[in-house]
Amino acid sequence: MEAPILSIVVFTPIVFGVVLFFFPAERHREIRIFALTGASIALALSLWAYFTYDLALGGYQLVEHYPWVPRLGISYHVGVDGMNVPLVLLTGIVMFTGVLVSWGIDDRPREFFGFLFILATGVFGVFVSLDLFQLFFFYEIAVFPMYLLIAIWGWKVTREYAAMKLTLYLFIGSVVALIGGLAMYFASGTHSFSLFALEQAGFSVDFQRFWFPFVFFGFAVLGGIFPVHNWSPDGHVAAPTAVSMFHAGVLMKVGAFAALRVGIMLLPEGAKFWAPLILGLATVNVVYGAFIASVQSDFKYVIGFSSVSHMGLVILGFATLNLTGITGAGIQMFSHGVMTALMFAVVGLVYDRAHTREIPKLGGFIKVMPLAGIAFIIAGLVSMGMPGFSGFVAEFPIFMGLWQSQPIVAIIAAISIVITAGYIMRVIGRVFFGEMPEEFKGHITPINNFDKIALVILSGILILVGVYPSIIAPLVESGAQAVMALVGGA
Amino acid sequence: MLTLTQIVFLVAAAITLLAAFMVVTSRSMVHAALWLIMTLAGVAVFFVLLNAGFLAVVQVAVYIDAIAIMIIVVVMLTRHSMGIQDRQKNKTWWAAVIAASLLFGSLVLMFTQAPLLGAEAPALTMGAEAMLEELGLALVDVDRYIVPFEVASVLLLAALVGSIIVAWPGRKSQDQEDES
Amino acid sequence: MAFLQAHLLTLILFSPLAGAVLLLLIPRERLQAIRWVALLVSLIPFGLALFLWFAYQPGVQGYQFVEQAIWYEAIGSSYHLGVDGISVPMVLLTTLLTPLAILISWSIEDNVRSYMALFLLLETGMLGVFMSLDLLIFFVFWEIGLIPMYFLINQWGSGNREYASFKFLIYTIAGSLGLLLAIQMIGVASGTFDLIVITEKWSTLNQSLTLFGLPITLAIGTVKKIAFWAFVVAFAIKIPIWPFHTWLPDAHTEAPTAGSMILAGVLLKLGAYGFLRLVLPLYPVEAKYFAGALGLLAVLAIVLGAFASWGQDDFKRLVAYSSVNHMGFVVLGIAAAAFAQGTMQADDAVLAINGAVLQMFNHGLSAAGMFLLVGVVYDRAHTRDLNKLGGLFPVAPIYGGILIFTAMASLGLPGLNGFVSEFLVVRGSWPIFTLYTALSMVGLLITGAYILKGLAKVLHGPLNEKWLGHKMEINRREIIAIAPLMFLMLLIGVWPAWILNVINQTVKFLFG
Amino acid sequence: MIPLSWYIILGAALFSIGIYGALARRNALAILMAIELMLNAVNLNLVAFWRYLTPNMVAGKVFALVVFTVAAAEAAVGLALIISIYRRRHTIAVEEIDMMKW
Amino acid sequence: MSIASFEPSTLLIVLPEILLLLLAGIILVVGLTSQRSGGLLLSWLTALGLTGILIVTLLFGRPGENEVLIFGGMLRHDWMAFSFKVLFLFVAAMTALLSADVEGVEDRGEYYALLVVATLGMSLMASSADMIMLFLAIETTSIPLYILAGFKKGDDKSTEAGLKYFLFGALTSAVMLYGFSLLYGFSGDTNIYRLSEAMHAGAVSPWLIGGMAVLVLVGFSFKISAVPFHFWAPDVYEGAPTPITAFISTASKAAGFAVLLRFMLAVFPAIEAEWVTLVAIMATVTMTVGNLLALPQTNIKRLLAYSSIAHAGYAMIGLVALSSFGTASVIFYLIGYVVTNIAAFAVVILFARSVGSDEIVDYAGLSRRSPGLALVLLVALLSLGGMPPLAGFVAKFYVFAAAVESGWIWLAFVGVLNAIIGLYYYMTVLKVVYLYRSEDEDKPIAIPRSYALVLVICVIAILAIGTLSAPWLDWSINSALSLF
Repeated sequence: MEAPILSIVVFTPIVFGVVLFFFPAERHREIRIFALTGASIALALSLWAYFTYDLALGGYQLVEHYPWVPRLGISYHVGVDGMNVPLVLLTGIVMFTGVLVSWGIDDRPREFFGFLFILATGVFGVFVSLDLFQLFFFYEIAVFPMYLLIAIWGWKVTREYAAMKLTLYLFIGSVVALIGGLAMYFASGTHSFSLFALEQAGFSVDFQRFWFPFVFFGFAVLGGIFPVHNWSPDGHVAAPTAVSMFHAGVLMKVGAFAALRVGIMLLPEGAKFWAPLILGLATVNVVYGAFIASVQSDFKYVIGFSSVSHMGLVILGFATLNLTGITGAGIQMFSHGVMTALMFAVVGLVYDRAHTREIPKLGGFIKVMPLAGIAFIIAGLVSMGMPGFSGFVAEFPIFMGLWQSQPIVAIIAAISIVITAGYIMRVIGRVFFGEMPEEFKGHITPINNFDKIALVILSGILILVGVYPSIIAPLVESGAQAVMALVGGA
Repeated sequence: MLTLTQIVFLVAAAITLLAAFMVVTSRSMVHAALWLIMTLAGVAVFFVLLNAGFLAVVQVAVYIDAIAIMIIVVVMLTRHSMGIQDRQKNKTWWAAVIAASLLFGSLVLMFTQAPLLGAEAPALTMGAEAMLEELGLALVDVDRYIVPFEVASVLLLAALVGSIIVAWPGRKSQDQEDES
Repeated sequence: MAFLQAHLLTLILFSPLAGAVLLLLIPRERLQAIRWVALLVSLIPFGLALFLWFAYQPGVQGYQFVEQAIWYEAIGSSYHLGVDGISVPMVLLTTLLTPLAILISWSIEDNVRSYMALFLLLETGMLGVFMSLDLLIFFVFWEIGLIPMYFLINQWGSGNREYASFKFLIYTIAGSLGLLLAIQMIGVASGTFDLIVITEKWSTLNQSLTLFGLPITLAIGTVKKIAFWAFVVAFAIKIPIWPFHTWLPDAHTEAPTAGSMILAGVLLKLGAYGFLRLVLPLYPVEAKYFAGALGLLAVLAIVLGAFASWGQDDFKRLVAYSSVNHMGFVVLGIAAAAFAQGTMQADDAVLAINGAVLQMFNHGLSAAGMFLLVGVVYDRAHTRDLNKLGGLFPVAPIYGGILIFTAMASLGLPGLNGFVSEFLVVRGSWPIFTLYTALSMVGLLITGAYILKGLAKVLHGPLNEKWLGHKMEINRREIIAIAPLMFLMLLIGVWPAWILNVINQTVKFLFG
Repeated sequence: MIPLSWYIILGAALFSIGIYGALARRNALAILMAIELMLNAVNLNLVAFWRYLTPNMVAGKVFALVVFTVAAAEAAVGLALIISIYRRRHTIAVEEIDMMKW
Repeated sequence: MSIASFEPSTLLIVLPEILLLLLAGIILVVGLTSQRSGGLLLSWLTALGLTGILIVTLLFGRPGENEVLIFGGMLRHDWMAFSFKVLFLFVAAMTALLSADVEGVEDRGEYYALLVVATLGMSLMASSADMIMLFLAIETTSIPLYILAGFKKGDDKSTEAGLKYFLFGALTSAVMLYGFSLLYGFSGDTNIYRLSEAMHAGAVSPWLIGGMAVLVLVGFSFKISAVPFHFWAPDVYEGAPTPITAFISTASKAAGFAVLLRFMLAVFPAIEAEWVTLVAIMATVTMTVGNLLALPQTNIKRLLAYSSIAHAGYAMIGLVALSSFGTASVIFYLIGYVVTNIAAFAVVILFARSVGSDEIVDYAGLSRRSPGLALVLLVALLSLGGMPPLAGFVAKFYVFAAAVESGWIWLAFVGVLNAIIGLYYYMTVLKVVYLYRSEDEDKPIAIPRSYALVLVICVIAILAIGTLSAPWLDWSINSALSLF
């Protein structure tokens, strides 16, 4: 009997989160240390899962399978393959670094970390689910704590609105997908929620075409697909730093991943039928997102819209329905997760000190926080798809995939690269370079060591993947092959 | 050609319905209560016509003697509330008219679908006393109606206790009343 | 030694990067240590490049010092390096200019550590382009070079640096966009990014093929034309060919001296190198088809660049436009070769390409030298306005001598390097594009005019009273920095065979 | 003889009158009385059905008895509640018993 | 279905009811003899007594393999009845604990005795198999509840609630009763399991059956507070003593559903398609109206009232599915809903007990004032909103699953869209609790032991049902199967 690694990964956060609630509220230090311990365990085990995944063996590994509701064929079934194991790792990383950058939270840290950890459990759970019901179960768990985290600890100006908007959007999406999931369950006649069983159910083409949009778009809401993306920038902006990191870094991937895992993999014929529409929408995401990002004056909104733009690339990758594109999308999920976490971490550090995010009011921050500046530049380069960083490694196959399916989309989407370069450089130039406004001089404290560790970890990963893509690409490719096995030839 | 019983029926029906109509339209609550007694008595007549003499007795004993009287008492108690000059119908009474008419119409329409309504009453196989005895036995038979019988008594008891509690001026409410 | 042989290119490529990382470990306040470490580190690739130069066997066809390693299997890309006679001089040029640029940057006081690290990073990027034998890797390094340059201009540049750097960035990124897409298309169609494989496959791709399942309904010829132009535009911006040159004066003018040196010395060559390495081999037919247009652009660059240069009042801008002018010759050579390759005039084509490659090298030397010298005067006078300078010769005779020497090299004075390469280009192009070549020779006259104008305005005429008390003379460090350049200018001018031999062997093989 | 339908229609009429009263009256007592009318209609139905359809079973009569009982209980409780509210508010008009909005 | 004749062992089946009666008597006596401050004693006595009966039921009340009709067909001994009995006893025990020191209630002995009698009525509602019995059971439940709702004689709102509840209840039950009388008339029987045979025979026109079904539905709809017979709910919920509100909103509603399920499935198969459509429409309207009207509420009890209306709508979806799984999903839904709603009301009671307000604005700062209580409210409201890993999520999931299974896709969509509206106003409350500050943040809210017990039990139950739903589902399916 192997150790149930994945279960431990999934449940460590929630157990720690629940235990946190029993801490005396005023013991902030102990609470933080305890939270960090939990995050470390999750990170360590997700690393373990990542690096013990045996590529030669392929398929799903570290599988655990227990009956849950046998009457309905619901089971607790977890496992990782090449597609989701990077996402598990990503979650571990973001969780760990998220805790590090949240060290300074003084308002009810107990509740903060508690909710954050419940969220983490939801995210882990979705990524490793091999059972449709279980996937929904964890999906919803992941959605709600977000509301509280944003509403309570968020930016005072928009937090209520943003949190509500976000939660409702995501909830709408998920329940719509849920109905689709139920339809699949009953139509399959297998009497099982197992994803494997549903993959083999052989749904009729009409059925797939009818239900695909419900399932795919239901989940893709969380992936930020146009035109239901606008919860996302608002949410990002209103959220506290660690939550933005989690949100853009991991949660949006949950949506995209679920759209792939449930939408495309279970309803491949539907995916083929609807692919042109998805390509179209995602192209809008990519270009329009970048364009909107470039006209923002709020630092965080820039990053928020850039997430919309980049998640569009993920969806584009999925919609290519070919091996290269999906591989790229898989890598992009990981890469964008780390990148955007890093960006939001830096934005948070700046905001904590400047108390404004208006780009014109900032300047010269690299002098007081050089590491943060460099980290942001690295993240910015990733975001531009600059070679040598993970963004390039991810986006390149996506575009290659597009060439194979829709060359015109590739060309249009590529425009975003220039726009991205423009706004990223503008932001870097304005915020980190240039003259520091008088009112900040002498008031800006350097960043602390926890922040530094977090930034170094995140930027290190971005560079590592960028210079040595083979650390992740073969894994994701094997996962994409599994997808292709279901979707059939390109 | 109408038989005697039919004439009795029609007369009783006319009186009963008229009385019922007065119950729901009369401006004075006292009058309404009296009309109610009239209606109840009318119904008792039908019970007799239907060979359910015992039920007619119960109707008179329970309804007229107990319920109606209680209502009159309460009417007296609360007479300061609404006088004859007060509006007795609410603003949407016309809707109630429509609702009631529609209900009646559809009920009659429903009944036209039921052929057995034209049935004649079969002859009774038992005499009135036998029937009463049968009823009594049924109520205490474990394989028939003992449970409803027992539950009904519980219900009555509970209602009684409850009514007393509610109707009795509470200690606190009295205090408050004194204050105000 | 075996290791050195086997991994020479990797060592050259990554030693600057390693040096950059090393620099970051030094405390930021220790400026002197940082400068020295940076200089020493930059000498390592130079040493290795010298080794490479001598170890390179000109007579052998194909790529040498080839290395290949797994990089990105999922999309069929590998870490594939190798050099031939076109890239070796470029590697040498790059590794030579970097230490010089660092040396000239001694006067930088602000954030020295980042500055030096960026320079070394830039070197890695440029070297990577010259060494890559994989399209994807080529693109990776192509883009990597961009970012350090951007920050160098943006952070250490002069007044209008933000505008200039932004313009530089957007132009180049927009240019590489087409390149990126075209590379992707080629990659998809070929299933690999390996340059050697692609060169064989792609150029012979004809109508009968189904284009590897690409859902493109366009004719293969059209597709290739589009891809061709995507490449051309990307490289043309980098070179820059008129009318894509407008970023260049701004970038040059605002960049710090060392930045301008590298920019003019090496970065511009990347575009020309791209033409030689990718466009001509991959699109021989299209290149031939459009060669006339390209040649016209080259002539326009030469003539208009020269005129523009003449019209400048800013010394640095003057030198910057001269780059447009000089790079025009490179393009002219390439265009001529493109038109003529594989025809009866192949010999002329080889000649023209030889000239173009040598011109790349030479311009690297002279432009770097010119910018260095502009930097020297700016350092002292804090102005680059030609009207405010003047009569410096008596005040700074050594400087004046060096400036005249370098300007003459740039002008194409026989006996110095510029003459050799421009002559080769003109000689090679003449039979092919006679009219264009003739026009470009008119351009040469104007070249002489603006160079002399610059010299006159700086060195001669009445001395501006302002500079009387100033120490205008060039210092020792700067002399050390320019000395190798002057040496090479002279060397090539009098004995070009040592380098032409290397170039010629490869060019013959490729375009003969 | 009297057909069953006469009774049933009579019951329906009585019931409808009761409904009207329950819906239209403002006075809680009047509503209570209307409800009693409805219960009487029910009883009329029950007994009539018993007599015409299942005279040999007691079910109908037992049902009617149960209705009596319940009617009594309801009346008691209802009147008690009316008294209770009258004591507090001095009104039994349902429209005025509206501290809480509907 | 044959009716088993009486044996002494049959008494064991109704042992819970007998014990309830006994308990009511004991409470009355104790209440009369104890002092005015005997509230706590009575509360624990009732709760323990009910718990004891719950255990007895679990031990001896289990139905056998086959369903049996007992006592001359008055009652049916099946899983359905058993499950609901257990549920009612549980809720009653919780309510008793929550009533420990509810303000404004005098005559505590009678209070608890009526509570027990209402419970008795409910358990009979769940097992009644005869219209006579059913009517009596409904009234035995309702009449004590009318009184309990108006039990705070010193409180205007409470008396008003009592009267309104009574008037609505009496009216709708009269309509239902009229329907019963017609059913009896046109089938010649009062046993609901034989009614259907008569209906099946084709002797009765579908129009007639439909009419009777509508009349009967009126009464049931009142019990489950389905639109358009929901008007009483908000006022009664607001005015009644809060523990009674909790009781009405949970046990009484569940009892209504027990009757609804049993009656509709047993009696009207002949017009299945029609009444299902009717119920589907009612479910839609109920959910939508409930949720939309909940949005503007400022009083937490009224909010919960409208939410409880909406929940009736969700549960009706399972009935519409008209399958054993659908029925099971209704039962499961009720189980989940009941424990959740009790938790919510427990918080409301505790809050009002310390602060004296039911206004949502006053909940500001609760999360700082009493983090534990805030957390329970969070759990409860999220469960109501249908968030995992809480009971409400699984419950909704099963209900929607049942709808999809039976092809009621649009209804499922209506359901999920409503769930979103629901989530919105639950979040609005949570926002106040967690986000807003108040001046009283440093004053913690006292949580006496009996209340704490309820909170703990309910939260554990919410989590247990939400995460380990299999046993509960099995139970529900067993119950549902006993109706088919």
